[in-house]
Amino acid sequence: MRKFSSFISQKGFLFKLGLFICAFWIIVVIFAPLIATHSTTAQELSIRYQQPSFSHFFGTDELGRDVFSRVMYGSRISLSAGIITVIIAFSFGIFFGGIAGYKGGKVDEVMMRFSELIMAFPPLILAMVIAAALGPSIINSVIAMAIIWWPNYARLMRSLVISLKESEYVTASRVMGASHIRVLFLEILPNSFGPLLVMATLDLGNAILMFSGLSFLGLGTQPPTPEWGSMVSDGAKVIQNWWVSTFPGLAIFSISIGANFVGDGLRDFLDPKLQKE
Amino acid sequence: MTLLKVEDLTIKFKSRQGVVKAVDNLNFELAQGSSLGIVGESGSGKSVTSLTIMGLLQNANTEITGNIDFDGLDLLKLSPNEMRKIRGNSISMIFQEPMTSLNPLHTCGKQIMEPILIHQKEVSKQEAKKHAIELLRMVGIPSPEQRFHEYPHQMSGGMRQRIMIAIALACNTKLLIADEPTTALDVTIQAQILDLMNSLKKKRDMSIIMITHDLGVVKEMCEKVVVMYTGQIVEKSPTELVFADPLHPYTKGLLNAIPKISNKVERLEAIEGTVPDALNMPSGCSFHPRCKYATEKCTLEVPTLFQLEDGREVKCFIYDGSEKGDDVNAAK
Amino acid sequence: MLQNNTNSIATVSNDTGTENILEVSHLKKTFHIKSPDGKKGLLRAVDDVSFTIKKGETFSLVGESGCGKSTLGRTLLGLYTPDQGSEILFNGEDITNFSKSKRKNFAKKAQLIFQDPSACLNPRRTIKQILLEPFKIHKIQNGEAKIKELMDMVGLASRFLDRFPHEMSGGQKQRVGIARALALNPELIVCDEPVSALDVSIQAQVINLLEDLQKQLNLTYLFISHDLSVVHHISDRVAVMYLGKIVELTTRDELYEKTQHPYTKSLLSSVPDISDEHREKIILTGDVPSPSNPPAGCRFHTRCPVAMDICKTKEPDFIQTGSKHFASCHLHIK
Amino acid sequence: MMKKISLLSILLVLVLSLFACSNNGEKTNESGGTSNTDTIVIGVASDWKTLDPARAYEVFGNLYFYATYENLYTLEGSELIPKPALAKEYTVDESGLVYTFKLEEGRKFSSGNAVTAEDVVFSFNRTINLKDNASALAKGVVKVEALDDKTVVVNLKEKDASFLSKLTSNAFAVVDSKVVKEQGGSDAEDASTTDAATTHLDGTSAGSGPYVLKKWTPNTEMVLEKNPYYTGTVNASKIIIKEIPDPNTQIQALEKGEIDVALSVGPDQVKNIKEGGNSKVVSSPTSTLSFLLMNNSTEIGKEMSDPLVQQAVRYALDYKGFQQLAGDGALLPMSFVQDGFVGAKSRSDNYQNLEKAKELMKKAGYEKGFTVPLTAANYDSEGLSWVTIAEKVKEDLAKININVEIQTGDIGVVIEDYRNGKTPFLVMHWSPDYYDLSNQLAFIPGDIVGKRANWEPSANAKLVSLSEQAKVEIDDTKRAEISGKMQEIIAENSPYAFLVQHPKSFAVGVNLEGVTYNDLYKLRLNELKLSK
Amino acid sequence: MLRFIARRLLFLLFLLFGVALFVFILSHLVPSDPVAANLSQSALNNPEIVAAFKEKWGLDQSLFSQLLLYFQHLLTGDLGTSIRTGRPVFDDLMQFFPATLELSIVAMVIALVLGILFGTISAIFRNKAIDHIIRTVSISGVSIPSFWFALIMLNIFSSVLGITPGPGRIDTRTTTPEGGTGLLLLDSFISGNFQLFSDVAMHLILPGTVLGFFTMGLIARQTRSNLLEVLSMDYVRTARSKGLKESAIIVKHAISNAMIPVITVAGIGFCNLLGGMVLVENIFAWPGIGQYAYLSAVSLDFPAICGVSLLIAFIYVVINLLIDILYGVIDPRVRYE
Repeated sequence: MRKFSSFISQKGFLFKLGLFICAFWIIVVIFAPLIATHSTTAQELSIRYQQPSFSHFFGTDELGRDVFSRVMYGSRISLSAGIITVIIAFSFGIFFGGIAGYKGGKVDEVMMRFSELIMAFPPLILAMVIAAALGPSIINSVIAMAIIWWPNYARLMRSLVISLKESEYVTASRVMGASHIRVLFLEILPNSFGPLLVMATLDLGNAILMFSGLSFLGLGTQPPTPEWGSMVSDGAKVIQNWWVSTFPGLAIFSISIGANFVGDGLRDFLDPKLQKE
Repeated sequence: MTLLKVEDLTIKFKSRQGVVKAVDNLNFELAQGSSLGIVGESGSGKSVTSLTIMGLLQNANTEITGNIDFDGLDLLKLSPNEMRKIRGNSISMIFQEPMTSLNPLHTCGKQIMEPILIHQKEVSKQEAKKHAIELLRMVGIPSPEQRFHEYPHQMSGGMRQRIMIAIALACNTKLLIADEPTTALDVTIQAQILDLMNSLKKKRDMSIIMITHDLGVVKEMCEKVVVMYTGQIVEKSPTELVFADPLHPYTKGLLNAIPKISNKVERLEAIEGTVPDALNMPSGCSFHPRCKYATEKCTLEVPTLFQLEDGREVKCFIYDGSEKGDDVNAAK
Repeated sequence: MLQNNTNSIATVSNDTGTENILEVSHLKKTFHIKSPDGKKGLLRAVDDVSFTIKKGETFSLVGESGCGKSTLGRTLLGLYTPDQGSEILFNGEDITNFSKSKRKNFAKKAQLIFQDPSACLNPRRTIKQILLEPFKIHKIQNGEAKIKELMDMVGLASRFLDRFPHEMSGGQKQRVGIARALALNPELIVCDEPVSALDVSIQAQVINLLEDLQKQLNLTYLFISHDLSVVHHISDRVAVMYLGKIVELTTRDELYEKTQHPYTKSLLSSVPDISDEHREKIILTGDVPSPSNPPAGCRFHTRCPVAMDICKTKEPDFIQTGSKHFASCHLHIK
Repeated sequence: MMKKISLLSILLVLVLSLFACSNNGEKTNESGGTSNTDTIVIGVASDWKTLDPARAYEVFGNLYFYATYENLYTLEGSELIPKPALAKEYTVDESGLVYTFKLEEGRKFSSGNAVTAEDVVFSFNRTINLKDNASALAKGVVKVEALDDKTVVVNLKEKDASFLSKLTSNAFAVVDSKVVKEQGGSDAEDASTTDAATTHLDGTSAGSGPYVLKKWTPNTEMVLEKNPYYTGTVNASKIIIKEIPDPNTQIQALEKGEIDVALSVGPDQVKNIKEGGNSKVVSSPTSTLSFLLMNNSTEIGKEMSDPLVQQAVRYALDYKGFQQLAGDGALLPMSFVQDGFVGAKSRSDNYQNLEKAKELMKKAGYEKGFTVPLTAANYDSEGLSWVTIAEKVKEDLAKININVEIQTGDIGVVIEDYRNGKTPFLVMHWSPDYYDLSNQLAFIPGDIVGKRANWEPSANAKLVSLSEQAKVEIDDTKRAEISGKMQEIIAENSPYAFLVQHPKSFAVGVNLEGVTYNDLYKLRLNELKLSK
Repeated sequence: MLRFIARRLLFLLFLLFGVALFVFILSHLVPSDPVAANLSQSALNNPEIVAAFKEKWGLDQSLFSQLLLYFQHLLTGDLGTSIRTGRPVFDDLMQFFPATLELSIVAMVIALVLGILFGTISAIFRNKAIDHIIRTVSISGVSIPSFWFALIMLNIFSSVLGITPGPGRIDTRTTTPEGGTGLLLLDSFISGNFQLFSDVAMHLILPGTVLGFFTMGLIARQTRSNLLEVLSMDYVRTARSKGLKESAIIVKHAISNAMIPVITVAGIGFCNLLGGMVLVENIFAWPGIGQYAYLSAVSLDFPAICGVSLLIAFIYVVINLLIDILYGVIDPRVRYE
């Protein structure tokens, strides 16, 4: 027991665990065709709702498809949707927040009020409306989520820019005659990357969660594409056949927790206040 | 009467990069009602010393050896609970940053009452409040009844340092440790605070350890001075003598490096080089790479603290009377 | 009031012989401040200040925190836009209405040295990248070679070039800061408390370095500090500021020997000095008032040991009180 | 802050102590609940929007209306043949256009008012003039008159073999005209703008059925209590209908004994009900028919508009598979007429023929196949998701090289394109508004569904003329013959592929008796009975 | 203070206007016609019925005049009528909102109590095993898909173990009492019906925990990092130098300071709770706003979506206002004069 506690109390254990989980899923994403034991779409009605067994590790679903293979392939959809969402929100957010923070004054006021307007919407409902309006598809869900998500980055970026633009090294750069663009992109941006990266990592988990939530509600991917959220939704109808929803649910949970562990670890690493022993 | 006696105090920090000796074999004593200045640059170990006396420096990566004898008690041997009863009661401390050293969410009055209520269980809240207002008046805060209910952010830096002093003196303080108490303050405010501390010291017959990098402050406040460099005492003597006739090359260098209003020099005499890295100490005397008088001996051997006839002590081979070997008493 | 001041400008700059590098008249800088509940207010950081700096001299600004000395220094460099009516002539040209390209050019001639050497260096860049920046901004070739020269000049070994700021000591970082300021061969350097964050032994090194460089490169310094001993050591002329205004301006020796303004007097007496000389201490009562709500009349009257009735109502003009001496105090107005 | 923390801890203690005390509370509650055989709790995921019989058309509508209102004619048991209810008998004149109904004596509304011919006239006219969903069923009614207190005469525009069937739906439920008028109800021409009784009817019923509505909270619950003036059998004096949207949750609640009927569940859920537990499965056929629509317009349907492709699709589908998915009791009708309707025929056992399908594809010039979008709403037919159907279709059609891309959407969004005839290929179902062949004639070219497939009347004149006959033919044998002919034609040549006729599977507590499922009204609530 | 509130209210108006406009534009971009979505198949074939429907809902007018009309109604406090339910949106919201609010509050209380407790323990025993366990639990909270968690919890606790009751707000064999605030816990407490009170409380525990789990994770995480930061502050050192016990330092000096950012997170968490109900209300058969929002969103019922969005935006502003006021209560530096 003591060994165990000293083992897990080693610094950064959770961070390492997170990295491990993320690495695991990245490998799965890349090698899904090799890992999968069956086709993700091949139906066999004679083996509907089979329990997990050696021929079907995670059992089979309503149409007799192999849940294991679908979960493995599902990682491709979930991860890429999450990553793309975060990238779009991140890019637009730092652009928007950077300008607002740097310009200040009325421009800032108007831009921030606008972002607050988006934030006042209940996120999931807004995403639902957007996804429902645009029609359900991966891309539309990603767009919907990015629309909800960017204000977070904009606000963080803005606060970083506001504090960094008063920093002495930025002043030094301006005294030397550096243009605003140079100051914003070469001095401020690289130094605000840490907190933004932490936020993005933590958000990756959230984005995957929300995407699966939208899919759960039937607004994400189109069948028969294997997607975790819609697989949970399929399985939810027949909870007694627990394997249909449990495994994709666990997959969402694990990738999300992995991203969160990594994000948390990064934050601890980047935050000097928390570093202090 | 000796109030505090520090003997062979050594403090080591263990980190991943290695073991650092923050304080190396420290010895000094302090009589009741007297004042001692500990002077040194950043990294000289002066703040670590003060925190150790307060018992605030305990964690797994710190190793403390030696004795700290305070009023007949060995502070290093006390249990945390016993130490807690001394802290804020007979030993108090004030800090460098009056802006951040007060809890922003509590009124000043409440923060002053706190040590009274902890250490003097018999005192009622009403009495404690009365006493706190009295303390506010004592540290020179105008309209104390009103200020009692104000928050730290409503006060200036000087006021806050006065509040800190009031907190420190709330109980029966015998020893006040002041860690750079005026460094963050403006000169005119610094003068006020130093003046206040001096008068309180006389009034309450308490001892003060003044930790500072500012020799001017020491000159105004202290009877004795300990000069520290890289965790070691390099010189220990009465204040007037340090300024009139500094012994150690480091002390000399420091005094020469400071611009003085009264006598203008064309060029300051700077101590060359930088303070060595704690993880990478030079061999021999730790000051030798920067010392004008360094000999080969200095690079090889570590000097001990030599006691001179007039009672001064200095850690430099110049004063070891090389002809007479180790006979310290005969030096100079 | 205005006429009076115009008058004093003429006199402040009457010292012929050497050329003025900087002429500042009626400089005002007001900040709009906002309290958390959205109440707006004005903070007059610099309030109608006029002075000149001659080529090659060290002109010091002394004052306590919040007196506006740093704001003044930064306004002179164009980091803040001064209020309407302010005039800052640099070599005869008004910098307050510079075009973009002129401003960029001005950057080559006037530079800044910062108080905190850790904060003024971008933590994500190596020393080399930091020193190359000015050359990149102004598209000057041959930066690498010039860097070596600069490092030499400030007494740093070139092995430091590949280090990051956090791998260096405070004194070394300040040398980097100085090197960067020198990179473009400036004429004027604003030194904003350049030594106050350094240890005593290092302080002297940096002061000596600054003095050497001044001689070597014929630099003009505007030296901003709260440390009267350092100012005494380094300056030719000194201006004392209190709550956004210059209260006394004169040569170094006059200031320390024939002090006129009561504020300067108390300031000087408050400095804990290590020399043996015994001086009488004037301990001021009370705190510095808030700059956003300065007292009426003479701003110092709330703390002044010799305040008179007139001080509470009438603001004293800034007038010439000696051959090279200017002060604003009712005691010295005849 | 101290105070806040202690406040929080008090709250925590409060919550924890609740755990303790409420456990006891629950036990007494439960015992109280089970002993009460007078109350029956039904779990549903209903689609009720309004409880005004002259407006409603929702699937679950008649579950409520049959409990609170009565019609002139009604359905009984699981049969779809109209039986007299409020009406004793009817006569029809030679033209087949004038129906005369004689009312039963002694029927009373829940208000105590007697049911009169005036009430019938008012109810019918109100339905017609409100111009709401229910009005569509009353389209053929020209005039309604009361000859005397107990005699009603209805004039139709044209002969309608299905009129009696239509009479069994809520559109013709008889309301208490006095009460409804008092509450602002109107049967005048301008009723669509002046009638204000719906709000009242959403909160209280005004009918002569076995129960009275005590309370309705949409999406939450409905409470029905016995109508004191009702003279027939009423077993449970109180019915509580709880909205439980998740079918799985319904099953769980049923197995815990919290509800007595889990009505809105599907075949896959009931399969998992534990044998020997306290619940049992009820299965019954329905008239819900799921089908694929292939648009006949070349512009919209593209490849799907080719009759050869349509026939290939019909041959390629694995009907047995659909039957399996739809659950026990699923039927495979030959085409558009469900089992239970006049002249209905079944699909031959070995209908699926991949070779033939491939041949047809080759003949049509699509040997290499093509890609087509298949629209499927997020909706289900008796527990079988349309999306699942679409996935199965995709798998089947892949075998003849048709690459199906599924597009899902909300039913409201999908149905719009469908109704405008804009979808090339989609999964739909047909659930009749009333139980007569006439209702199925919507599939004939040029009729409602036919138009949606852009199937013009000119495309098959024979079918059109057969359908005209079917509408007016009152003789059952002749009608069956016509029906059979139409089914055969549509099975081979139409823009539809009929998949499966769904069964209804749901679960009830083992001690519940009197459970007979009817496609129109689901359950007769007054027949339900809890045995000890 | 008044000035501050006035400013906030002004912003609220702007916000509500923006939300309404946004939803209006969005829902009219959609190629869906409420006529087709709401009339039966046979009714659609009858032009008279279609025309009557269009007239009733103002669908025969131009988009712009529909917008104008909508805003006119908004100004008089009329949120319009839901196309899907056919009832005034305001009535719908009043019916469904209390259930959601009650559940959110319970979830929030659970989240706050556990979150602060866990965060504090975690910070005190930093990098010890207990810290890692708590962090894993709290990170699980923010990582677990709520819809899946709800399913599993309901299955385990209600179906398999039978510890908690099944779906709904109250025992299925009883009916929801009428009137009152709609917050059943409060209503039953006031009326002294303790049988009902405990029934309602039991039904709240499982969904409350499932929903609160996410916010608990957020709060625990925030509490931990804030507390660590606060514990390194100078005033904590001052408190130590006074001779305070470590526990007293945490309770009296550290927690209150650490709570300031936690309040913000809790506020955001509460708004998220309200909006995030969509995913779990279905499973717990909770007759709340989430279900309503979901059904409105997928059927593109504009007045209802707009109503829900306005309600939540309104709560967002109110919560933010409360947070700001709470800041003032806790932190004397931000008191608004």
